[in-house]
Amino acid sequence: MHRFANPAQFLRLANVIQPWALAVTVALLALGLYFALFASPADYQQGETVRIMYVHVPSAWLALFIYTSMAVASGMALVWKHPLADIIAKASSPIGASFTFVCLLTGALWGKPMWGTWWEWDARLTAMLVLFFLYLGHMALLNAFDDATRGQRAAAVLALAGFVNVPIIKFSVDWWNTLHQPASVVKMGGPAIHSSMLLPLMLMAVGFTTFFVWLLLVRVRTELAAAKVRAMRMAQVHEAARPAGGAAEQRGTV
Amino acid sequence: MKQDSPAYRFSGQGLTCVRGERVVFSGLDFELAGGGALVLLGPNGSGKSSLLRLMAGLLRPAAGRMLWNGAPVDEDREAHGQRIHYVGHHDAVKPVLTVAENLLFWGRVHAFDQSVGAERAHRALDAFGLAHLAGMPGKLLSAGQKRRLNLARLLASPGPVWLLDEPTVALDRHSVRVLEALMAEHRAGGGMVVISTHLDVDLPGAEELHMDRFGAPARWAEGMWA
Amino acid sequence: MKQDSPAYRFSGQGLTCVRGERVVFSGLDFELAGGGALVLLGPNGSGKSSLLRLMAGLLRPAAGRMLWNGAPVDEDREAHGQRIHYVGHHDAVKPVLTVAENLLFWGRVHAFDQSVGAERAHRALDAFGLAHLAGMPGKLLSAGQKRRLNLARLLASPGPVWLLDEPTVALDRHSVRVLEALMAEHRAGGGMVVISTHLDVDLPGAEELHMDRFGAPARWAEGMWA
Amino acid sequence: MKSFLEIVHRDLRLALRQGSDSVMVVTFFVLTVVLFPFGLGPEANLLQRVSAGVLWVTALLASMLSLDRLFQADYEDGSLELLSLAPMPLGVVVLAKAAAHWLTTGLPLIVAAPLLAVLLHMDSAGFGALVAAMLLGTPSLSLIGAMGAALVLGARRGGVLLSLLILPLYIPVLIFGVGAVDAAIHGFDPVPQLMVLGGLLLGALPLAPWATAAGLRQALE
Amino acid sequence: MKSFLEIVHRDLRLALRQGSDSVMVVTFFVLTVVLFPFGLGPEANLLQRVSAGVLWVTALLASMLSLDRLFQADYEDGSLELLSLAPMPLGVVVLAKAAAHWLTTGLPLIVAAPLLAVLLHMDSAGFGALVAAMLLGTPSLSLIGAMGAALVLGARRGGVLLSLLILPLYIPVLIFGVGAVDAAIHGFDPVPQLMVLGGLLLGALPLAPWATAAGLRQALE
Amino acid sequence: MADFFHMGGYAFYVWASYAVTALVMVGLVVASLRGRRRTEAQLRLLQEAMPGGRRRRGRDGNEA
Ligand code: HEM
Ligand SMILES: Nc1ncnc2c1ncn2[C@@H]1O[C@H](COP(=O)(O)OP(=O)(O)OP(=O)(O)O)[C@@H](O)[C@H]1O
Ligand SMILES: Nc1ncnc2c1ncn2[C@@H]1O[C@H](COP(=O)(O)OP(=O)(O)OP(=O)(O)O)[C@@H](O)[C@H]1O
Ligand SMILES: [Mg+2]
Ligand SMILES: [Mg+2]
Repeated sequence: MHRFANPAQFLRLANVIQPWALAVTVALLALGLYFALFASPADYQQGETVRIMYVHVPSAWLALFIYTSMAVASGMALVWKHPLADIIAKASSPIGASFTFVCLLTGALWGKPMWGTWWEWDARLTAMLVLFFLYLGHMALLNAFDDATRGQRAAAVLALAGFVNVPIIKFSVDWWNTLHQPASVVKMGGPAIHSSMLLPLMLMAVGFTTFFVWLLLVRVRTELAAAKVRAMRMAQVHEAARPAGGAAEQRGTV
Repeated sequence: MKQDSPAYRFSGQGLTCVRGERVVFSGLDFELAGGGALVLLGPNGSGKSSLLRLMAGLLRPAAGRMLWNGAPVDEDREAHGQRIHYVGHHDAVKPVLTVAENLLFWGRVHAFDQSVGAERAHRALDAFGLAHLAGMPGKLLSAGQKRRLNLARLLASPGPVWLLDEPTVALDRHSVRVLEALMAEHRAGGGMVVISTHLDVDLPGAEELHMDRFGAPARWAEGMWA
Repeated sequence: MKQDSPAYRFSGQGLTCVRGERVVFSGLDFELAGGGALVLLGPNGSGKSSLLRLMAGLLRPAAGRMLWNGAPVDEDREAHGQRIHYVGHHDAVKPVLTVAENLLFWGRVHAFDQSVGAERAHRALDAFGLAHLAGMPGKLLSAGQKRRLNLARLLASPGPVWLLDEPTVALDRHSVRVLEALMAEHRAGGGMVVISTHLDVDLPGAEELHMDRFGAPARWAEGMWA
Repeated sequence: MKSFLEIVHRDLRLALRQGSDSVMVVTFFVLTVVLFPFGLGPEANLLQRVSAGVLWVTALLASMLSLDRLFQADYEDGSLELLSLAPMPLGVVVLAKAAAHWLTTGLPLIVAAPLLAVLLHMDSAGFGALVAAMLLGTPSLSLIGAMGAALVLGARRGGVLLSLLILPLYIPVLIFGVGAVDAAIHGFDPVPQLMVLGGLLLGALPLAPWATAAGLRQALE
Repeated sequence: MKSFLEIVHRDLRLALRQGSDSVMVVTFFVLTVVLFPFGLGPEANLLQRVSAGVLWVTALLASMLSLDRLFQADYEDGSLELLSLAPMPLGVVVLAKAAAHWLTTGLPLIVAAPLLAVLLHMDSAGFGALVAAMLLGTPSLSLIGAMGAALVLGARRGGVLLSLLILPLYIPVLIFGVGAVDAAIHGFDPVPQLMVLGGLLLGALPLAPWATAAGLRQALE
Repeated sequence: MADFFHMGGYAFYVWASYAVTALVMVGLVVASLRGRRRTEAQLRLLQEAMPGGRRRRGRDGNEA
């Protein structure tokens, strides 16, 4: 369990993964964009607007995926007090919030031509908005304390409690009857979508995910360095706590 | 103040405390028997308060264990809660409750299976010279009076282990003397006392624990990943 | 630390203090001249803090008056505010501001018509051994360091009257000695010091005021109607 | 159990002595509800349609207003430390404090709600469902809120942060609370919605104190 | 004046360093507005009619929530004592703190309001009046709220129910704020309502700091 | 080509979606890289100030 607890070991692993993740991301996104914008047909119902799907759906999936992995990391952080898990959760939430935001905005941009409205208080849309708030709450809670570990613990509890929202988003289209599209890719009995659209969608989705991996590694590295900065500052203060009079003076205090 | 069973033993082995992201102390052992006393000494930030909180069960040790009569303390936190009296930096005095109400509440919560009579609480107030203030609301107390009210909890309900974090702050000289006498009486009855202080407190036969010996000032980065 | 006019006189006559329907002290007189010092002594609740707050202008006397060079103090509260430096139980250190920012803010607010240079603030920090922590956020300071930062205000902007309520709490011995030296220097420059304490603080030639002489301990119910 | 009652008793006494909290909550509730007719215009028809929603949303906000000080005072003056050391599970302490909170804020709201419903021209068929739904729903609000209050303990902007955290979690109570009242008004059976509210309460009753206790332990470390 | 700016500057710096204060208030604002569609149902028509009222009630709540601790931190760490001893009128200190508060929370609310108006399907004719009314109204809210915050601090020392007197003071701001927006939506001239809001602000500007200062003195006794 | 940019009349919606996505992704990258640069600069400063800090640096494998 604690094999990667040592940052040196983790960083060695990260050093291997990071360049690959970046290369794969660039390749997949380039290929995906080509298919999404040039080499795929317009939908017979939705016309050219269907191209919004290639950014809307991957960001929606990624937002859900990131929250799920954040909840898992938080659970590990709470149970095993694993510092790396805390750091991963902390590094994830801004990325998750960003992609939730992208999903909301592209959804709105799609909704105007398709449904004739930017926004509707539909179950999935609202649940997605709640997810956005959960991300924001997570970030706010992390930064709301003078003591970094205190914020991490509180945020971990929140991440776990908020996880109920993820299945609600996923299944809201089935549980309530809504404006929003039901699942057409990830569902029982295989995808109900033409392969000419499925290909760019999958390219983009995988590309987004590797992008997330790469960015996460960058941010985890930053957090590791920041933890060390905090520790060194603390040590500095601690050192300075001994007065100029010297150690002998201190012991005399008794 | 007589303790029914004077054969208590309270000990800790290889205790490590991590706060924030820093190792405050590590490899600390202590051993206390009924009638014993331990004085925690050391400069600011050396971990005296942290050790007391560890003993109380407010903090968990990152490593090591604490035993009560040989049995691990964290197996039964409630029993441990009933054994100890913790006096920290804050006085836990509610401004709108009277002095007597404040004390009675803590007495009842702490000794929930025994009835803490108003009479016992009154004697506790008397010992600290607060009896004439019994009907006064907490918000009107001075710093030293609040501290004395907080200390009166020690007498309002029984508990063999007293954990006192700088209890003499804000006390006048007379009250310090009263506290010393009460600690002596408590120990004579088989209780034990752990106390942190920067001042001279008279505790005959007490063991001293110099916290700075267990410090780990240079181990900042690794501490987190220990 | 030189005061421009050493001929200050600060006095109180027949001061009575009522707090929470109770007379804390009454008929208290004091008289301080430039270079003088007053040590407030007395048991808990005898009114040391109350007298200091009265002198600062945070409390109003129920009876009696305070004079500055013969003129009533409450005629011009702002001028009085600029003359005094009050150090109470709380340290007024903002956790997110750096040590230097904390000090500079108070210096500027206190001496609003004079420019308090960063240099003067730096010297104040230096006097209390905090200069190398100038860029550190307040939240990382230990209790003793916070207290020293609070005391550094005394030097960051001029003010002839220092009102210090138990300033040695949380200070280690070295810092107490630094404070003693600074008080001596301040008095040599014509300033005055009023200090409350339960401990021994070295203040040569200081007058002692035993607060319990003015107390009215039994009169807390009737006090209000006196 | 004796300790539980002791804590409830103390908290009630504190609330009564320092006044304000429950009075403020009810005042806020009344004020906001009274205000709505100003915003909507006095048409009885329109008011009637929004009445259930307005009452519930306002009740939600009102109970949230008083939450951020739930543990704060005890935390700051050191009482919480001592309570966590008391010889009883911390979950019981939490439950006692949540119960006291509900008694001082939830209960007055329930008493006030039917009166305000009249002001909003709510169909009297909905009154029973309203009271029943609030009886089942407001304890959940107190319990969930306690969890949020424990999480933000010691945070710098507790009040706002707290609302950010718990409002998303309040949404189910809101939906089914409004649903029950609307069902009753339109002549349907409100029992299914009430059952869901009861289920939420039954779920919150063990889970929230547990999570709250965990949050408090972290705060005291 | 120099001290005034010094305090505003410090408070802004504190707000910025402690991170996302304004973000949090805005999030709360958005979140509460989001609650209403849940309570009322998603019909655009209905939402549109309540939008002005909902926005104002929520803005009031957001400012109230963030204000109630306006002096708390300074009171607890002893800064308030020192500020009250500073060589300047306490009213100026109050004004400076209220100004800093408004800059960090009131202003972001005004920026967010039109966006939320879109969410609630408000008629775009009302947008101008909404922003104007909030520009005039939110400073009054900050000033009145500061008074309440001071009284709450002082209440620990006695006059508890005083804080209750504050709530009704918000009502005029709300009524005229909603009135201005509704007038604009229905094609009337919102200027008279805006004038009243301006008048309220002019009245609050000298009176509230004075009363607040008195409350703070009481708290510090 | 013009057809392509026209997107069957939905140019604004389609291109705005892609623009938003690109903007957010680039923003994330920039913010993350800048954060890393800043923190590592701080760390270097502190390590230079603290004797013994440098020795440890290599072992933690911080530079990458
Ligand atoms: C702000 C508005 C919107 C939001 C918040 C939103 C949110 C989401 C979410 C969270 C998913 C992923 C669901 C899952 O993984 O099961 C999704 C998928 C999808 N959305 Fe949206 N959406 C919005 C608007 C739209 C619009 C206007 C359309 C098209 C008319 C649309 C079409 C789709 C499609 C086709 C999928 C893929 C479904 C699947 O294959 O599983 N969305 N959306
Ligand atoms: N709540 C906390 N969170 C994180 N770290 C803390 C916390 N409280 C104290 N520390 C750190 O733990 C270390 C030990 O602190 P502790 O309070 O135990 O010292 P102490 O010996 O009691 O000092 P003092 O004489 O000042 O009371 C300090 O370096 C401090 O920085
Ligand atoms: N805020 C207050 N409101 C009302 N009465 C108070 C208040 N604070 C203190 N008192 C009362 O005033 C009296 C004097 O208190 P004061 O704090 O001045 O004493 P002190 O001499 O400083 O004591 P200590 O040594 O404990 O600090 C006390 O008896 C107390 O009951
Ligand atoms: Mg300590
Ligand atoms: Mg005192």
